[in-house]
Amino acid sequence: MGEPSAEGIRIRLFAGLREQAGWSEHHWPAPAAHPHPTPRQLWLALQLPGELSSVRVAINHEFTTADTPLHDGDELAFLPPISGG
Amino acid sequence: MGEPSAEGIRIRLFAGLREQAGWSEHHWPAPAAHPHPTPRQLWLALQLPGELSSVRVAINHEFTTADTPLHDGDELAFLPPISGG
Amino acid sequence: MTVMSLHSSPPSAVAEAEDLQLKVDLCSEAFEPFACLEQWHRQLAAIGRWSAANSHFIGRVRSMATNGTPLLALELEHYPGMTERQLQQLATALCSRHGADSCLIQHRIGRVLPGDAIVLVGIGADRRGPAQRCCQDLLEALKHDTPFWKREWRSDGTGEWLIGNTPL
Amino acid sequence: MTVMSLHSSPPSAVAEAEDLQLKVDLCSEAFEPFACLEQWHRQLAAIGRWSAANSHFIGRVRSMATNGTPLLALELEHYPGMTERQLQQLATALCSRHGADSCLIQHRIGRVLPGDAIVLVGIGADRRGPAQRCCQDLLEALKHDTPFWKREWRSDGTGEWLIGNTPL
Repeated sequence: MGEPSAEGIRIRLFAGLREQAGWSEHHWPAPAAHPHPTPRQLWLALQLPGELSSVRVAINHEFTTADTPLHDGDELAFLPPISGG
Repeated sequence: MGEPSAEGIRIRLFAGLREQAGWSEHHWPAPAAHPHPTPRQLWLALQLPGELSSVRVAINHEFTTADTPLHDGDELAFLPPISGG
Repeated sequence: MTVMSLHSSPPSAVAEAEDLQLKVDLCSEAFEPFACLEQWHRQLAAIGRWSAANSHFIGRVRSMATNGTPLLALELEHYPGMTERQLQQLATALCSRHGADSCLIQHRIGRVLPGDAIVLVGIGADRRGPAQRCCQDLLEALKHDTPFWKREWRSDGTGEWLIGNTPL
Repeated sequence: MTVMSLHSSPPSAVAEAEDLQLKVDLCSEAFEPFACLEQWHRQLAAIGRWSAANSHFIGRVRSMATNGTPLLALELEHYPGMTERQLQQLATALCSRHGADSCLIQHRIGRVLPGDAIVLVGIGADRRGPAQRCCQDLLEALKHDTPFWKREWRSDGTGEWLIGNTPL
Protein backbone atom coordinates (compact mmCIF):
# COMPACT_ATOMS: atom_id res chain seq x y z
CA MET A 1 0.00 0.00 0.00
CA GLY A 2 2.96 2.38 0.41
CA GLU A 3 3.34 5.18 2.94
CA PRO A 4 0.30 7.42 3.61
CA SER A 5 0.74 11.11 2.82
CA ALA A 6 0.63 13.82 5.45
CA GLU A 7 -2.94 14.89 4.64
CA GLY A 8 -4.79 12.21 2.76
CA ILE A 9 -8.39 12.61 1.68
CA ARG A 10 -11.33 13.55 3.90
CA ILE A 11 -14.50 11.68 2.98
CA ARG A 12 -17.95 12.83 4.12
CA LEU A 13 -21.39 11.29 4.00
CA PHE A 14 -24.76 12.96 4.61
CA ALA A 15 -28.36 12.23 5.55
CA GLY A 16 -29.67 8.75 4.70
CA LEU A 17 -26.36 7.61 3.23
CA ARG A 18 -24.56 8.57 6.43
CA GLU A 19 -26.99 6.56 8.49
CA GLN A 20 -26.87 3.52 6.22
CA ALA A 21 -23.08 3.53 6.24
CA GLY A 22 -22.91 4.15 9.97
CA TRP A 23 -20.29 6.92 9.75
CA SER A 24 -20.19 10.56 8.68
CA GLU A 25 -16.53 11.21 8.17
CA HIS A 26 -13.54 9.10 7.19
CA HIS A 27 -9.89 9.86 6.63
CA TRP A 28 -8.35 8.08 3.65
CA PRO A 29 -4.56 8.06 3.87
CA ALA A 30 -3.65 8.40 0.20
CA PRO A 31 -0.88 5.85 -0.34
CA ALA A 32 2.23 6.88 -2.32
CA ALA A 33 1.69 3.90 -4.63
CA HIS A 34 -1.80 5.11 -5.61
CA PRO A 35 -1.87 8.84 -4.88
CA HIS A 36 -4.86 9.82 -7.07
CA PRO A 37 -7.81 7.51 -6.42
CA THR A 38 -11.18 8.43 -7.92
CA PRO A 39 -14.43 8.78 -5.96
CA ARG A 40 -15.63 5.60 -7.70
CA GLN A 41 -12.62 3.65 -6.43
CA LEU A 42 -13.14 4.92 -2.89
CA TRP A 43 -16.89 4.16 -3.02
CA LEU A 44 -16.00 0.53 -3.80
CA ALA A 45 -13.06 0.35 -1.40
CA LEU A 46 -15.19 1.65 1.47
CA GLN A 47 -18.02 -0.74 0.53
CA LEU A 48 -20.59 2.04 0.68
CA PRO A 49 -24.25 0.94 0.50
CA GLY A 50 -26.42 1.20 -2.59
CA GLU A 51 -25.58 2.33 -6.10
CA LEU A 52 -23.01 5.03 -6.78
CA SER A 53 -25.23 6.15 -9.68
CA SER A 54 -27.87 7.27 -7.15
CA VAL A 55 -25.58 9.73 -5.36
CA ARG A 56 -23.80 12.90 -6.44
CA VAL A 57 -20.14 13.50 -5.89
CA ALA A 58 -18.55 16.74 -4.66
CA ILE A 59 -14.85 17.46 -4.31
CA ASN A 60 -13.91 20.52 -2.26
CA HIS A 61 -17.54 21.72 -2.20
CA GLU A 62 -18.05 21.50 -5.97
CA PHE A 63 -20.07 18.93 -7.87
CA THR A 64 -17.95 16.74 -10.07
CA THR A 65 -17.91 13.27 -11.62
CA ALA A 66 -17.12 9.98 -9.89
CA ASP A 67 -14.02 9.57 -12.07
CA THR A 68 -12.25 12.80 -11.19
CA PRO A 69 -8.82 12.00 -9.72
CA LEU A 70 -8.48 13.08 -6.11
CA HIS A 71 -5.50 14.88 -4.65
CA ASP A 72 -3.88 14.96 -1.28
CA GLY A 73 -5.84 17.29 1.00
CA ASP A 74 -9.10 17.03 -0.97
CA GLU A 75 -12.49 16.80 0.71
CA LEU A 76 -14.70 14.25 -1.01
CA ALA A 77 -18.45 14.04 -0.32
CA PHE A 78 -21.05 11.52 -1.46
CA LEU A 79 -24.43 13.28 -1.56
CA PRO A 80 -27.65 11.26 -1.53
CA PRO A 81 -30.65 12.67 -3.44
CA ILE A 82 -31.19 16.32 -2.55
CA SER A 83 -34.46 17.64 -1.14
CA GLY A 84 -34.07 21.35 -0.49
CA GLY A 85 -36.49 24.26 -0.47
CA MET B 1 -86.68 60.40 -33.46
CA GLY B 2 -89.66 59.21 -31.38
CA GLU B 3 -90.21 59.67 -27.67
CA PRO B 4 -87.29 58.98 -25.32
CA SER B 5 -87.80 56.21 -22.77
CA ALA B 6 -87.79 56.84 -19.05
CA GLU B 7 -84.27 55.60 -18.56
CA GLY B 8 -82.34 55.58 -21.79
CA ILE B 9 -78.70 54.56 -21.96
CA ARG B 10 -75.85 55.91 -19.84
CA ILE B 11 -72.63 56.27 -21.84
CA ARG B 12 -69.25 56.62 -20.13
CA LEU B 13 -65.76 57.47 -21.38
CA PHE B 14 -62.43 57.10 -19.55
CA ALA B 15 -58.85 58.34 -19.52
CA GLY B 16 -57.48 59.62 -22.84
CA LEU B 17 -60.71 58.98 -24.70
CA ARG B 18 -62.64 61.06 -22.17
CA GLU B 19 -60.23 63.94 -22.60
CA GLN B 20 -60.25 63.77 -26.40
CA ALA B 21 -64.03 63.71 -26.49
CA GLY B 22 -64.34 66.43 -23.88
CA TRP B 23 -66.96 64.63 -21.80
CA SER B 24 -67.10 61.72 -19.40
CA GLU B 25 -70.76 60.84 -19.26
CA HIS B 26 -73.69 61.18 -21.63
CA HIS B 27 -77.33 60.22 -21.44
CA TRP B 28 -78.76 58.73 -24.64
CA PRO B 29 -82.54 58.87 -24.61
CA ALA B 30 -83.35 55.61 -26.42
CA PRO B 31 -86.04 56.55 -28.91
CA ALA B 32 -89.07 54.33 -29.26
CA ALA B 33 -88.42 54.10 -33.01
CA HIS B 34 -84.94 52.64 -32.47
CA PRO B 35 -84.93 51.14 -28.98
CA HIS B 36 -81.89 48.83 -29.31
CA PRO B 37 -78.94 50.71 -30.76
CA THR B 38 -75.54 49.00 -30.76
CA PRO B 39 -72.37 50.50 -29.26
CA ARG B 40 -71.06 50.88 -32.83
CA GLN B 41 -74.08 52.98 -33.82
CA LEU B 42 -73.71 55.20 -30.76
CA TRP B 43 -69.95 55.58 -31.34
CA LEU B 44 -70.74 56.96 -34.80
CA ALA B 45 -73.76 58.99 -33.71
CA LEU B 46 -71.73 60.67 -30.96
CA GLN B 47 -68.85 61.28 -33.36
CA LEU B 48 -66.32 59.91 -30.91
CA PRO B 49 -62.67 60.45 -31.81
CA GLY B 50 -60.36 57.77 -33.24
CA GLU B 51 -61.12 54.23 -34.33
CA LEU B 52 -63.70 52.10 -32.55
CA SER B 53 -61.39 49.12 -33.18
CA SER B 54 -58.85 50.64 -30.77
CA VAL B 55 -61.24 50.68 -27.80
CA ARG B 56 -63.04 47.98 -25.86
CA VAL B 57 -66.73 48.01 -25.15
CA ALA B 58 -68.40 47.19 -21.84
CA ILE B 59 -72.11 46.99 -21.15
CA ASN B 60 -73.18 46.94 -17.50
CA HIS B 61 -69.55 46.40 -16.38
CA GLU B 62 -68.91 43.41 -18.64
CA PHE B 63 -66.80 43.33 -21.78
CA THR B 64 -68.81 42.69 -24.90
CA THR B 65 -68.75 43.38 -28.63
CA ALA B 66 -69.56 46.63 -30.40
CA ASP B 67 -72.56 45.00 -32.06
CA THR B 68 -74.42 43.87 -28.95
CA PRO B 69 -77.89 45.47 -28.88
CA LEU B 70 -78.37 47.86 -25.97
CA HIS B 71 -81.41 47.98 -23.76
CA ASP B 72 -83.14 50.68 -21.82
CA GLY B 73 -81.28 51.29 -18.56
CA ASP B 74 -77.96 49.88 -19.78
CA GLU B 75 -74.64 51.47 -18.94
CA LEU B 76 -72.32 51.52 -21.95
CA ALA B 77 -68.60 52.28 -21.62
CA PHE B 78 -65.94 52.81 -24.26
CA LEU B 79 -62.57 51.80 -22.76
CA PRO B 80 -59.32 53.02 -24.32
CA PRO B 81 -56.27 50.69 -24.13
CA ILE B 82 -55.83 49.41 -20.59
CA SER B 83 -52.61 49.87 -18.61
CA GLY B 84 -53.07 48.34 -15.19
CA GLY B 85 -50.72 46.75 -12.71
CA MET C 1 -56.30 55.27 4.04
CA THR C 2 -59.40 54.80 1.96
CA VAL C 3 -59.92 51.25 0.85
CA MET C 4 -62.68 49.77 -1.25
CA SER C 5 -62.90 46.29 0.02
CA LEU C 6 -64.43 43.22 -1.56
CA HIS C 7 -63.92 40.59 1.07
CA SER C 8 -66.97 38.60 0.16
CA SER C 9 -67.74 37.17 -3.23
CA PRO C 10 -70.96 37.81 -5.11
CA PRO C 11 -73.35 34.84 -5.04
CA SER C 12 -72.32 33.56 -8.48
CA ALA C 13 -68.61 33.59 -7.70
CA VAL C 14 -69.18 31.83 -4.38
CA ALA C 15 -70.84 28.92 -6.12
CA GLU C 16 -67.88 28.46 -8.49
CA ALA C 17 -65.13 28.57 -5.89
CA GLU C 18 -66.55 28.39 -2.42
CA ASP C 19 -63.21 27.44 -0.93
CA LEU C 20 -61.20 30.29 -2.35
CA GLN C 21 -59.98 32.84 0.19
CA LEU C 22 -60.12 36.09 -1.77
CA LYS C 23 -59.41 39.68 -0.82
CA VAL C 24 -59.36 42.50 -3.35
CA ASP C 25 -58.76 46.13 -2.41
CA LEU C 26 -58.42 49.32 -4.42
CA CYS C 27 -56.30 51.67 -2.31
CA SER C 28 -56.53 55.41 -2.79
CA GLU C 29 -53.47 55.98 -0.59
CA ALA C 30 -50.06 54.33 -0.23
CA PHE C 31 -50.09 50.80 1.17
CA GLU C 32 -47.29 48.80 2.77
CA PRO C 33 -47.12 45.55 0.81
CA PHE C 34 -45.34 43.50 3.48
CA ALA C 35 -47.68 44.64 6.23
CA CYS C 36 -50.62 43.69 3.97
CA LEU C 37 -49.11 40.29 3.23
CA GLU C 38 -48.30 39.60 6.85
CA GLN C 39 -51.81 40.49 7.95
CA TRP C 40 -53.33 38.37 5.16
CA HIS C 41 -51.19 35.35 6.04
CA ARG C 42 -52.05 35.80 9.70
CA GLN C 43 -55.76 35.82 8.82
CA LEU C 44 -55.39 32.69 6.71
CA ALA C 45 -53.43 30.93 9.46
CA ALA C 46 -56.10 31.85 12.01
CA ILE C 47 -58.70 29.87 10.03
CA GLY C 48 -56.32 27.04 9.18
CA ARG C 49 -56.05 28.09 5.54
CA TRP C 50 -52.32 28.81 5.23
CA SER C 51 -50.61 27.32 2.19
CA ALA C 52 -47.35 25.45 1.70
CA ALA C 53 -46.53 27.41 -1.47
CA ASN C 54 -46.90 31.19 -1.65
CA SER C 55 -46.04 33.28 -4.67
CA HIS C 56 -46.16 37.09 -4.54
CA PHE C 57 -45.57 39.94 -6.91
CA ILE C 58 -45.07 43.57 -5.94
CA GLY C 59 -44.90 46.25 -8.63
CA ARG C 60 -43.51 49.68 -7.83
CA VAL C 61 -43.70 52.91 -9.83
CA ARG C 62 -40.48 53.57 -11.80
CA SER C 63 -38.52 56.81 -11.40
CA MET C 64 -38.44 57.47 -15.13
CA ALA C 65 -41.25 58.19 -17.54
CA THR C 66 -41.45 56.13 -20.72
CA ASN C 67 -39.81 59.00 -22.65
CA GLY C 68 -36.76 58.84 -20.39
CA THR C 69 -37.47 62.02 -18.40
CA PRO C 70 -37.95 61.97 -14.62
CA LEU C 71 -41.40 60.92 -13.51
CA LEU C 72 -43.20 63.01 -10.91
CA ALA C 73 -46.10 60.66 -10.39
CA LEU C 74 -48.43 58.17 -12.02
CA GLU C 75 -52.14 58.87 -12.03
CA LEU C 76 -54.26 55.74 -11.90
CA GLU C 77 -57.79 55.99 -13.23
CA HIS C 78 -60.25 53.13 -13.01
CA TYR C 79 -63.88 52.33 -13.75
CA PRO C 80 -65.57 52.16 -10.35
CA GLY C 81 -67.73 49.07 -10.14
CA MET C 82 -66.38 47.35 -13.23
CA THR C 83 -62.76 47.31 -12.04
CA GLU C 84 -63.61 45.60 -8.74
CA ARG C 85 -65.97 43.18 -10.47
CA GLN C 86 -63.43 42.33 -13.12
CA LEU C 87 -60.63 41.76 -10.58
CA GLN C 88 -62.85 39.47 -8.61
CA GLN C 89 -63.99 37.51 -11.67
CA LEU C 90 -60.47 37.12 -13.04
CA ALA C 91 -59.07 36.06 -9.67
CA THR C 92 -61.85 33.53 -9.10
CA ALA C 93 -61.49 32.03 -12.58
CA LEU C 94 -57.68 31.81 -12.50
CA CYS C 95 -57.50 30.41 -8.96
CA SER C 96 -60.03 27.79 -9.96
CA ARG C 97 -58.06 26.91 -13.11
CA HIS C 98 -54.77 26.58 -11.22
CA GLY C 99 -56.24 25.08 -8.07
CA ALA C 100 -55.01 27.94 -5.88
CA ASP C 101 -56.38 28.28 -2.34
CA SER C 102 -56.01 31.98 -1.61
CA CYS C 103 -55.62 35.24 -3.46
CA LEU C 104 -54.81 38.73 -2.27
CA ILE C 105 -54.89 41.68 -4.66
CA GLN C 106 -54.07 45.24 -3.66
CA HIS C 107 -54.05 47.89 -6.40
CA ARG C 108 -53.45 51.61 -6.09
CA ILE C 109 -55.74 54.19 -7.62
CA GLY C 110 -55.20 57.94 -7.74
CA ARG C 111 -51.79 59.61 -7.62
CA VAL C 112 -48.89 57.20 -7.02
CA LEU C 113 -45.30 58.33 -6.43
CA PRO C 114 -42.10 56.76 -7.78
CA GLY C 115 -41.01 53.89 -5.54
CA ASP C 116 -44.51 53.37 -4.17
CA ALA C 117 -46.16 49.99 -4.51
CA ILE C 118 -48.80 50.13 -7.23
CA VAL C 119 -49.85 46.48 -7.28
CA LEU C 120 -49.57 43.46 -5.01
CA VAL C 121 -50.68 39.96 -5.98
CA GLY C 122 -50.32 37.09 -3.52
CA ILE C 123 -51.32 33.51 -4.30
CA GLY C 124 -51.34 30.53 -1.94
CA ALA C 125 -51.50 26.95 -3.20
CA ASP C 126 -50.44 23.50 -2.14
CA ARG C 127 -47.59 23.29 -4.65
CA ARG C 128 -45.15 25.84 -6.00
CA GLY C 129 -45.99 25.37 -9.70
CA PRO C 130 -49.68 26.31 -9.40
CA ALA C 131 -48.87 29.17 -7.01
CA GLN C 132 -46.29 30.66 -9.40
CA ARG C 133 -48.31 30.17 -12.57
CA CYS C 134 -51.50 31.56 -11.03
CA CYS C 135 -49.64 34.61 -9.74
CA GLN C 136 -48.18 35.26 -13.20
CA ASP C 137 -51.43 34.75 -15.07
CA LEU C 138 -53.37 36.94 -12.67
CA LEU C 139 -50.81 39.72 -13.02
CA GLU C 140 -51.15 39.61 -16.81
CA ALA C 141 -54.94 39.55 -16.59
CA LEU C 142 -54.87 42.50 -14.24
CA LYS C 143 -52.59 44.43 -16.59
CA HIS C 144 -54.47 43.71 -19.78
CA ASP C 145 -58.08 42.95 -18.86
CA THR C 146 -58.95 45.17 -15.93
CA PRO C 147 -60.01 48.77 -16.53
CA PHE C 148 -57.07 50.75 -15.18
CA TRP C 149 -55.40 53.60 -17.01
CA LYS C 150 -52.08 55.18 -16.17
CA ARG C 151 -51.14 58.77 -16.86
CA GLU C 152 -47.52 59.78 -16.47
CA TRP C 153 -46.93 63.19 -14.93
CA ARG C 154 -43.46 64.32 -15.96
CA SER C 155 -41.08 66.86 -14.51
CA ASP C 156 -41.73 69.24 -17.43
CA GLY C 157 -45.35 69.54 -16.32
CA THR C 158 -46.80 67.41 -19.11
CA GLY C 159 -49.10 64.46 -18.51
CA GLU C 160 -49.65 61.62 -20.96
CA TRP C 161 -51.91 58.60 -20.91
CA LEU C 162 -50.01 55.39 -21.49
CA ILE C 163 -51.15 53.09 -24.26
CA GLY C 164 -50.77 49.53 -23.00
CA ASN C 165 -48.14 48.13 -20.66
CA THR C 166 -44.45 47.49 -20.41
CA PRO C 167 -43.49 44.24 -22.16
CA LEU C 168 -43.46 41.07 -20.12
CA MET D 1 -31.66 33.40 16.15
CA THR D 2 -28.46 32.00 14.69
CA VAL D 3 -27.83 33.09 11.14
CA MET D 4 -24.95 32.24 8.86
CA SER D 5 -24.75 35.25 6.68
CA LEU D 6 -23.08 35.68 3.30
CA HIS D 7 -23.65 39.32 2.57
CA SER D 8 -20.53 39.78 0.48
CA SER D 9 -19.62 37.82 -2.61
CA PRO D 10 -16.38 35.95 -3.02
CA PRO D 11 -13.92 37.73 -5.37
CA SER D 12 -14.79 35.59 -8.39
CA ALA D 13 -18.54 36.17 -8.06
CA VAL D 14 -18.06 39.90 -7.63
CA ALA D 15 -16.32 40.17 -10.98
CA GLU D 16 -19.20 38.41 -12.74
CA ALA D 17 -22.03 40.42 -11.24
CA GLU D 18 -20.70 43.41 -9.40
CA ASP D 19 -24.08 45.11 -9.41
CA LEU D 20 -26.09 42.28 -7.91
CA GLN D 21 -27.45 42.90 -4.43
CA LEU D 22 -27.30 39.46 -2.83
CA LYS D 23 -28.11 38.22 0.64
CA VAL D 24 -28.11 34.54 1.56
CA ASP D 25 -28.81 33.26 5.06
CA LEU D 26 -29.13 29.82 6.56
CA CYS D 27 -31.36 30.20 9.61
CA SER D 28 -31.19 27.70 12.44
CA GLU D 29 -34.32 29.15 14.05
CA ALA D 30 -37.70 30.31 12.76
CA PHE D 31 -37.66 33.45 10.63
CA GLU D 32 -40.46 35.85 9.80
CA PRO D 33 -40.53 36.05 6.00
CA PHE D 34 -42.35 39.38 5.74
CA ALA D 35 -40.13 41.06 8.30
CA CYS D 36 -37.10 39.77 6.35
CA LEU D 37 -38.53 41.04 3.07
CA GLU D 38 -39.44 44.42 4.51
CA GLN D 39 -35.98 44.90 5.97
CA TRP D 40 -34.34 43.79 2.70
CA HIS D 41 -36.45 46.19 0.62
CA ARG D 42 -35.72 48.97 3.08
CA GLN D 43 -31.98 48.30 2.73
CA LEU D 44 -32.24 48.31 -1.05
CA ALA D 45 -34.24 51.55 -1.05
CA ALA D 46 -31.68 53.19 1.23
CA ILE D 47 -28.99 52.70 -1.42
CA GLY D 48 -31.30 53.53 -4.31
CA ARG D 49 -31.45 49.91 -5.48
CA TRP D 50 -35.18 49.22 -5.19
CA SER D 51 -36.76 47.50 -8.19
CA ALA D 52 -39.96 48.08 -10.14
CA ALA D 53 -40.72 44.34 -10.30
CA ASN D 54 -40.42 42.08 -7.27
CA SER D 55 -41.22 38.39 -7.26
CA HIS D 56 -41.18 36.36 -4.05
CA PHE D 57 -41.72 32.80 -3.04
CA ILE D 58 -42.32 31.53 0.49
CA GLY D 59 -42.44 27.81 1.19
CA ARG D 60 -43.92 26.51 4.44
CA VAL D 61 -43.73 23.06 5.99
CA ARG D 62 -46.87 21.01 5.33
CA SER D 63 -48.93 19.47 8.17
CA MET D 64 -48.88 16.01 6.62
CA ALA D 65 -46.01 13.65 5.96
CA THR D 66 -45.68 12.18 2.47
CA ASN D 67 -47.29 8.95 3.72
CA GLY D 68 -50.41 10.86 4.74
CA THR D 69 -49.83 10.74 8.51
CA PRO D 70 -49.48 13.89 10.61
CA LEU D 71 -46.03 15.46 10.47
CA LEU D 72 -44.37 16.46 13.73
CA ALA D 73 -41.44 18.29 12.17
CA LEU D 74 -39.02 18.38 9.28
CA GLU D 75 -35.33 18.03 10.00
CA LEU D 76 -33.15 19.94 7.53
CA GLU D 77 -29.59 18.74 7.12
CA HIS D 78 -27.08 20.59 4.95
CA TYR D 79 -23.41 20.47 4.01
CA PRO D 80 -21.82 23.42 5.83
CA GLY D 81 -19.63 25.35 3.46
CA MET D 82 -20.83 23.76 0.25
CA THR D 83 -24.49 24.70 0.78
CA GLU D 84 -23.72 28.39 1.24
CA ARG D 85 -21.25 28.36 -1.64
CA GLN D 86 -23.70 26.62 -3.94
CA LEU D 87 -26.57 28.98 -3.07
CA GLN D 88 -24.38 31.96 -3.78
CA GLN D 89 -23.10 30.55 -7.08
CA LEU D 90 -26.57 29.57 -8.29
CA ALA D 91 -28.06 32.93 -7.32
CA THR D 92 -25.26 34.86 -8.99
CA ALA D 93 -25.46 32.83 -12.20
CA LEU D 94 -29.27 32.95 -12.47
CA CYS D 95 -29.56 36.65 -11.63
CA SER D 96 -26.95 37.36 -14.28
CA ARG D 97 -28.78 35.22 -16.84
CA HIS D 98 -32.13 36.89 -16.17
CA GLY D 99 -30.74 40.38 -15.60
CA ALA D 100 -32.11 40.56 -12.05
CA ASP D 101 -30.88 43.32 -9.74
CA SER D 102 -31.33 41.84 -6.29
CA CYS D 103 -31.72 38.47 -4.65
CA LEU D 104 -32.64 37.47 -1.11
CA ILE D 105 -32.52 33.84 -0.01
CA GLN D 106 -33.44 32.64 3.48
CA HIS D 107 -33.40 28.90 4.11
CA ARG D 108 -34.08 27.06 7.33
CA ILE D 109 -31.79 24.38 8.70
CA GLY D 110 -32.39 22.15 11.72
CA ARG D 111 -35.83 21.27 13.04
CA VAL D 112 -38.72 23.07 11.29
CA LEU D 113 -42.34 22.86 12.43
CA PRO D 114 -45.46 22.57 10.28
CA GLY D 115 -46.57 26.01 9.11
CA ASP D 116 -43.11 27.49 9.58
CA ALA D 117 -41.37 29.14 6.64
CA ILE D 118 -38.65 26.87 5.32
CA VAL D 119 -37.54 28.88 2.31
CA LEU D 120 -37.86 32.46 1.08
CA VAL D 121 -36.65 33.63 -2.32
CA GLY D 122 -37.03 37.29 -3.33
CA ILE D 123 -35.94 38.66 -6.69
CA GLY D 124 -35.96 42.29 -7.83
CA ALA D 125 -35.68 43.26 -11.49
CA ASP D 126 -36.72 46.06 -13.79
CA ARG D 127 -39.46 44.05 -15.45
CA ARG D 128 -41.91 41.45 -14.20
CA GLY D 129 -40.94 38.68 -16.63
CA PRO D 130 -37.28 38.46 -15.56
CA ALA D 131 -38.23 38.81 -11.88
CA GLN D 132 -40.74 35.96 -12.09
CA ARG D 133 -38.60 33.65 -14.19
CA CYS D 134 -35.50 34.20 -12.07
CA CYS D 135 -37.46 33.51 -8.88
CA GLN D 136 -38.81 30.26 -10.34
CA ASP D 137 -35.47 29.07 -11.70
CA LEU D 138 -33.67 29.85 -8.48
CA LEU D 139 -36.27 27.95 -6.46
CA GLU D 140 -35.80 24.88 -8.67
CA ALA D 141 -32.00 25.17 -8.46
CA LEU D 142 -32.23 25.44 -4.71
CA LYS D 143 -34.45 22.37 -4.51
CA HIS D 144 -32.44 20.17 -6.83
CA ASP D 145 -28.86 21.43 -6.83
CA THR D 146 -28.14 22.63 -3.31
CA PRO D 147 -27.12 20.11 -0.64
CA PHE D 148 -30.15 20.06 1.66
CA TRP D 149 -31.80 16.93 2.93
CA LYS D 150 -35.20 16.67 4.60
CA ARG D 151 -36.16 14.08 7.15
CA GLU D 152 -39.81 13.74 8.10
CA TRP D 153 -40.52 13.11 11.76
CA ARG D 154 -43.96 11.57 12.01
CA SER D 155 -46.43 11.33 14.85
CA ASP D 156 -45.75 7.58 15.18
CA GLY D 157 -42.16 8.38 16.16
CA THR D 158 -40.58 7.28 12.88
CA GLY D 159 -38.26 9.47 10.87
CA GLU D 160 -37.58 9.04 7.17
CA TRP D 161 -35.25 10.82 4.77
CA LEU D 162 -37.07 12.12 1.71
CA ILE D 163 -35.79 11.14 -1.70
CA GLY D 164 -36.14 14.17 -3.96
CA ASN D 165 -38.81 16.85 -3.89
CA THR D 166 -42.51 17.38 -4.41
CA PRO D 167 -43.31 17.73 -8.12
CA LEU D 168 -43.36 21.21 -9.61
